[in-house]
Amino acid sequence: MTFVLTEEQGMLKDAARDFVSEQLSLTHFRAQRNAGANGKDPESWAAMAEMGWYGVLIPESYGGSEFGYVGLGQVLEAQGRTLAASPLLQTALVGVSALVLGGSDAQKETVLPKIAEGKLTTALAVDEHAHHAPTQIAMTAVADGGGFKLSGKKTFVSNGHFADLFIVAARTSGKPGDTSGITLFMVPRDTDGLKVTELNTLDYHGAANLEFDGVVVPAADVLGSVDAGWDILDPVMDRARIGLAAEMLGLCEAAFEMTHEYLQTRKQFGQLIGSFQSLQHRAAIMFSEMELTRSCVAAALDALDAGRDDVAEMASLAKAKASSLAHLMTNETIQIHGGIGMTDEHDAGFFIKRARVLESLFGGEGFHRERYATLIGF
Amino acid sequence: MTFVLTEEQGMLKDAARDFVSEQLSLTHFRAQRNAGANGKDPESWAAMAEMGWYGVLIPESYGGSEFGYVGLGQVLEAQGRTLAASPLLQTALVGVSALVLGGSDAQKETVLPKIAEGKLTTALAVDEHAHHAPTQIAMTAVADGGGFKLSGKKTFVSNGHFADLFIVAARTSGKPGDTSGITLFMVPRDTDGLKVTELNTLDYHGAANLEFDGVVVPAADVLGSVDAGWDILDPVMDRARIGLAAEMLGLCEAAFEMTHEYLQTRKQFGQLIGSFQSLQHRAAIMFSEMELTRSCVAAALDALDAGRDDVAEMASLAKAKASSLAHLMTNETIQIHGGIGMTDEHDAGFFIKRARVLESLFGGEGFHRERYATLIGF
Amino acid sequence: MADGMDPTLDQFRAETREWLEENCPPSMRTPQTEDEVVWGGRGEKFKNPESKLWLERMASKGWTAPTWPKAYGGGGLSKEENQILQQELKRIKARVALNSFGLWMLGPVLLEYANEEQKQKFLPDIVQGKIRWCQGYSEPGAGSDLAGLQTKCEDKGDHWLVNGQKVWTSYADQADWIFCLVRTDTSTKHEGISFLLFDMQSEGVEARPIKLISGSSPFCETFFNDVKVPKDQLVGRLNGGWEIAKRLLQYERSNISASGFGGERTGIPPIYEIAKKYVGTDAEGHLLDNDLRMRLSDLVMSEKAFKLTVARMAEQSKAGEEVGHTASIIKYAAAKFNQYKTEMTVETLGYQGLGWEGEGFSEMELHAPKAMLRAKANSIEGGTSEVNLNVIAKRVLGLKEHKG
Amino acid sequence: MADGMDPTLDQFRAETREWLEENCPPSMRTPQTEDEVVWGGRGEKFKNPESKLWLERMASKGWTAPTWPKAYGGGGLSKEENQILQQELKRIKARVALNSFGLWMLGPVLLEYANEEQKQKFLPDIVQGKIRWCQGYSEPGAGSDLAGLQTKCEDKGDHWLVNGQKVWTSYADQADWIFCLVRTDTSTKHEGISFLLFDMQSEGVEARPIKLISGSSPFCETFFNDVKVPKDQLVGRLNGGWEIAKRLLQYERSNISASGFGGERTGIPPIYEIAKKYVGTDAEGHLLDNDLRMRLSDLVMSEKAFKLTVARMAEQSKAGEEVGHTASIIKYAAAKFNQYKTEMTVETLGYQGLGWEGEGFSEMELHAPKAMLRAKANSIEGGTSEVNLNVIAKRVLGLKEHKG
Repeated sequence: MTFVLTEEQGMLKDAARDFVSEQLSLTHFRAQRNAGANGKDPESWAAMAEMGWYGVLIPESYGGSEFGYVGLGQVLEAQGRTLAASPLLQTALVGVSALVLGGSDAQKETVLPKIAEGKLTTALAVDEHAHHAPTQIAMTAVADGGGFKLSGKKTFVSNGHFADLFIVAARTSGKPGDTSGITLFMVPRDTDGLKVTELNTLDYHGAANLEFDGVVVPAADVLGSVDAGWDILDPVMDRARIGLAAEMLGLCEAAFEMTHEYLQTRKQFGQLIGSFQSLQHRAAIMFSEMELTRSCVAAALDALDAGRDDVAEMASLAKAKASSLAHLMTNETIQIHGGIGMTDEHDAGFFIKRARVLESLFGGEGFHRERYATLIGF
Repeated sequence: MTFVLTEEQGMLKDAARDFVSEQLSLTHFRAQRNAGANGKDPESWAAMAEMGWYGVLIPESYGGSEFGYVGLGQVLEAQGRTLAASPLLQTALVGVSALVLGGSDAQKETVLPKIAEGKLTTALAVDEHAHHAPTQIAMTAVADGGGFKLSGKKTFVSNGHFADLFIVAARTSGKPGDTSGITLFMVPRDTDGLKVTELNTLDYHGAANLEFDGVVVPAADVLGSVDAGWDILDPVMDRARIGLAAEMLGLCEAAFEMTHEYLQTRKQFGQLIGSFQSLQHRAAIMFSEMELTRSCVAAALDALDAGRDDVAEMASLAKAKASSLAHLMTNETIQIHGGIGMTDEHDAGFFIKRARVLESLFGGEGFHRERYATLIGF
Repeated sequence: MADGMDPTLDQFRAETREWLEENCPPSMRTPQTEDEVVWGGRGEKFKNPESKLWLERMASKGWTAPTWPKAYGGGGLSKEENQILQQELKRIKARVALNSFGLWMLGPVLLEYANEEQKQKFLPDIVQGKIRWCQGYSEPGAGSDLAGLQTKCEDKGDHWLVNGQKVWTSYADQADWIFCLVRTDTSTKHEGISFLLFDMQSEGVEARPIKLISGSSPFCETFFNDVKVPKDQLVGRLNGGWEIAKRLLQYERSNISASGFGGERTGIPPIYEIAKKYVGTDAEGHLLDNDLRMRLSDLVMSEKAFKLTVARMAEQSKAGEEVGHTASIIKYAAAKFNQYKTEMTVETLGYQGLGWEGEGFSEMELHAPKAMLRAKANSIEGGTSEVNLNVIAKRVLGLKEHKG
Repeated sequence: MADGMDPTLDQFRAETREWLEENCPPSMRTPQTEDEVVWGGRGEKFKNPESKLWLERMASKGWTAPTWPKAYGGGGLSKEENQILQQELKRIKARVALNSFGLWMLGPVLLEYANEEQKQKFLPDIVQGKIRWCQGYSEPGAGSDLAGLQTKCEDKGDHWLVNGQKVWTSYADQADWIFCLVRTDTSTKHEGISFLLFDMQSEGVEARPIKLISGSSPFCETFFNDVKVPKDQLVGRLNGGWEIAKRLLQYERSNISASGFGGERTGIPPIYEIAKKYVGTDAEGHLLDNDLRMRLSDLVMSEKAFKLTVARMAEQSKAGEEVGHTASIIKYAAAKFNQYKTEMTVETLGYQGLGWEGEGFSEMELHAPKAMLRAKANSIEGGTSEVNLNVIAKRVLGLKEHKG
């Protein structure tokens, strides 16, 4: 296990934090929200491409820096600090992983360089109902001529309201609940028969519902093997979970710092509120919980880079702990701020709204408690 | 719903508290423990019989006062305050309820007057494994001549180490998991083929494991109908659960009072520890939780007297809430007392030991969460 | 006295039932919709004309304030009679004719502390819903520490001159008058506060709505810039306002938490029914998500425990038992429970509970996260949970402050 | 420096491995049983004779205190060499040769604060396990507020005279000597404390074991009645003991919580394996009790998070990163986790976890409730959780006290 960043990773972390605090500040986020951007911020994303962040996981041969998950985790953590909306997680982490793990050479060559340049965004479309339940895929993909015909719907697809390319999990055999029989397809946004409904979400990041009405996909756009999509989907979702945990850790850090600052400046009854013992103890507990979660996130990112065989357990651990921490931290942030934290003009509300969405994506604490027990074997 | 005691109930409550504090004090409990009594205290029990407590639920025609569950609840709550070991719950509540609900006139006439006089104690033998799971009964009762032959074992039977008469749930048909096919039998302690192993338990109250090796029971000692024992067993267990909740409420009150006293006398850093805000808040939370639990216990007892149809829900609610409260209260009692609370010479340890047993009997918080959801219908 | 034991009460019940049958309009017996709630006042628009009729008829009997003296427009009912009236209203599912801080908070303290002239002037208008009141308590620098308030009120001989700022003034932008805590003596803390009433249309008053994280704006920041107030609008003793303020807070706390923050919207099914729909069930009708099922069971149990406790305390209080400072316990528990419930509702709805507006979400789904966000204020408004725990520790449990 | 990069270290590893192969007796490579733990001292009985041999051999190399200077009997190893030694010991699963408060707590502060004569006198005996030490810190009136201690130490010219009482003195009834905080100035608090060493066989010393709720008696009440102590047994400056005390507490805290209170007994299966046995499983191998299953999953995750955090902080500290006052965080988390785990073990065992002694329960079953009870002290001993939270709030987070 390695918990200490290499010098290069440390530099990436510093650069990401600088960039985020300068160009993707909470002030920027608020302006975007007020303008009704719904999470679409192409100018900032172009600047991120300049920083090379889309290519952190992309092999050098396809235009990336192949810098690893720990590195990308630092960027996601930094981004979480200001709740910034970007395609990093769905594209640079999820999309790239899916292609690297399951893509043919031709697919990689077509897609990865464009991602590295910031010219193509992806979104993974898995869930079909209100709760994360990836084995429950019911959308059908029926062999049709040289390709497949997709019918069904996908719900609450992150980045789905702007992504250029969808990675869609559909069922070529079996029944909902089976892991076998799932196949992954790459479906461009403008494909006939695909209807995208943009959603205005609680966190102001947006999302989309997708409807597939006999969408035709050529066999060349199958990602990995037919019926064996789960072998790619499951590890890709674990990468998403670990990435989300890193992002939530950043969110929690920033919420804690904001609260910590308030404890040291706000007075009531002639005293700094941070001098009241019950608030001191709660702050100490929040901080301790954050330290515990930080270890899980760091270990999960390290497990990916090291190619360890406990990635699934670590992903569920990190996502569960980060979700639980984000829940606690955002609630305490509002409570400790009191009335001011309830107002839209204060940032506390942005944190709780974003946290509730991140907690839920790719499975909340409950989902991962269940999954962890199964993985451990009881 | 009635939450206010009648004058008579209030008098019974006062009498019970007086009796308990004088004759069944914690000092008495400690002396019994030191003497290795293992929960057997016949002298005190004779005095309880004098008070008429075994007959609180017994119809007047059988020598009781038919005073009702709210009344008996006051006595059990009082008893809980000093952790007193007595046959009240297993005999005056459980045994009497079983006979009143399921006994024939002849059975009632034989047993109830003896109970009222304090001359006969009973114990309900249900569970066969480490956890409360009443539908999982596997012990067999095979028709044999004019009666039945019982084979199998029962685990951790409260009062089983001294009870004169066991009420035993065995299976006359069906398989573990079925509620039908269970039959209740009255089996005297000295019956051939019944082996009683006395247990020394954490709470110093004792219990017993029972082994039945072809124990012959005449048909006249079947309680209720063959195969339909569940119709008596389930409501009887609910009465036990509500009684245990009342006892735990008393335990919590006393633990809280002891802690409250300590907060107001112990000094550290030149201050009463009860003046530290974090302990003040924790005490306030404990007290508030106790008020919530008190309402559940009172409503559950009232539901029994009123013959309401939500007794099962109220029993699970009261047992779950009281178990949760007892857990919190006994842990906080030790923590707030610090080192002295860890010593055997202090009473704090008695409370946590007794609480863990009461939490577990007839189902802990988890069992009743599950049961409540099922009862409510989800 | 039990019902049916007193012929006078039986007669009252019969007459009341008859009167309600005749006078409660049909639409006033249907579930209240949020946009038809009547708050009264100069600006009340009565979206449903029958709401106006219903208010007028109830006010004519004094039944918007059933137990207030008839001399001030109230119903003059005894406790027992009022109980019967409320039962009969509930029987026909009648809507509340008038929601009003005047009725719930100001009126009771005016009855206790105001002089005769003030009572005559203000109480009847409250009963009839003619004047809508708001509450000027919190200030930016004085939240939990209410007595730290700074809004200055100077004696200018023939009038008071008020300067300062209030915050969290509920519906100040829609209210006609304000009851306000002001500082009339800066040399002392609690003993320098007075209780003042004035018209929100007075020159120098400005109310700016505060947008909340839930998107609604039920509160304002309210600014007072050289506001002149007639001398006879100070209630009680000069510098005696803190006592009135505390009494009023008691009314507010019991009002806020009586029904667990009135979180019950009509027509919303129990959370486990929502869960069945959004999570699915197995052959036995159990939720497929067992983890969620257990947590919902805990929630439903907690709800039951909370409601039983409210009922128990009400009954014990009615029976004259000393129930101590139960308001703080109920308020603390109500906030905790309502936050628990609204969070669990969002979680139960899954992705459908994460919408903000627009397509893809039902009205109920969009309400859930806003209710969750709104509920965060339950442990802040009307005394924070921390203050309530302090109150329980000190007043109920008698724990002392640090010495010197 | 990474392993394998330095030929000297490679050689050290080879030699160490060889020495251990030759010198570590076979039974010392089997899991430690509780009754064979070696604490040393005059009364050590060495139930297993190979324990004695193993201690003597390790002590002869100074490897019971590997990094202490050779001049005081230590091993004189560098940090890197010690790391290799520990790895090699772990490789052959060697038992700890000597458990000792002298090694873990007293030795490090003697090295820092004692004079040359004291070092020569005490350190070699610690290394060789000849003298067993106990710690005289807490007093009945001074628990969390350690500096409130009252045990009086008067200067009688040619000796110190000690009167007072200590409590929670671990194994005082089995120890040979005590390191003790005493009050040498009553006119001030922290600046009136000194650090004194003396023989437990001195006249006037009495140690009475305290029976705990778990049934064991690892602690004593210790009484000092006119105990005469030679003048040269005061360590450091007169009235300078508080600084030494605090430093020693740091060693204690990291030692106590390093392995989550060393709660790992050998040969006990993971809790979920216990649960499978006591609760049963379905066809997929999942626990039949789904509620318990979810809570055990949370427990196992919490255990992993805790262990990862201990590892992370150790690694960051080794890498020279500033990790702040992590001891308090780890100590707080360790207590919470160990209490959580032992409670869940009792619950998992069901009725079989509720035995105290005698028939009907296995040894493992009887151990569980005692371990649960023992764990309650984890949040009290060596600094309560409340004190740890105060420390985190004040020293790590920089939150201030109330002002005057």
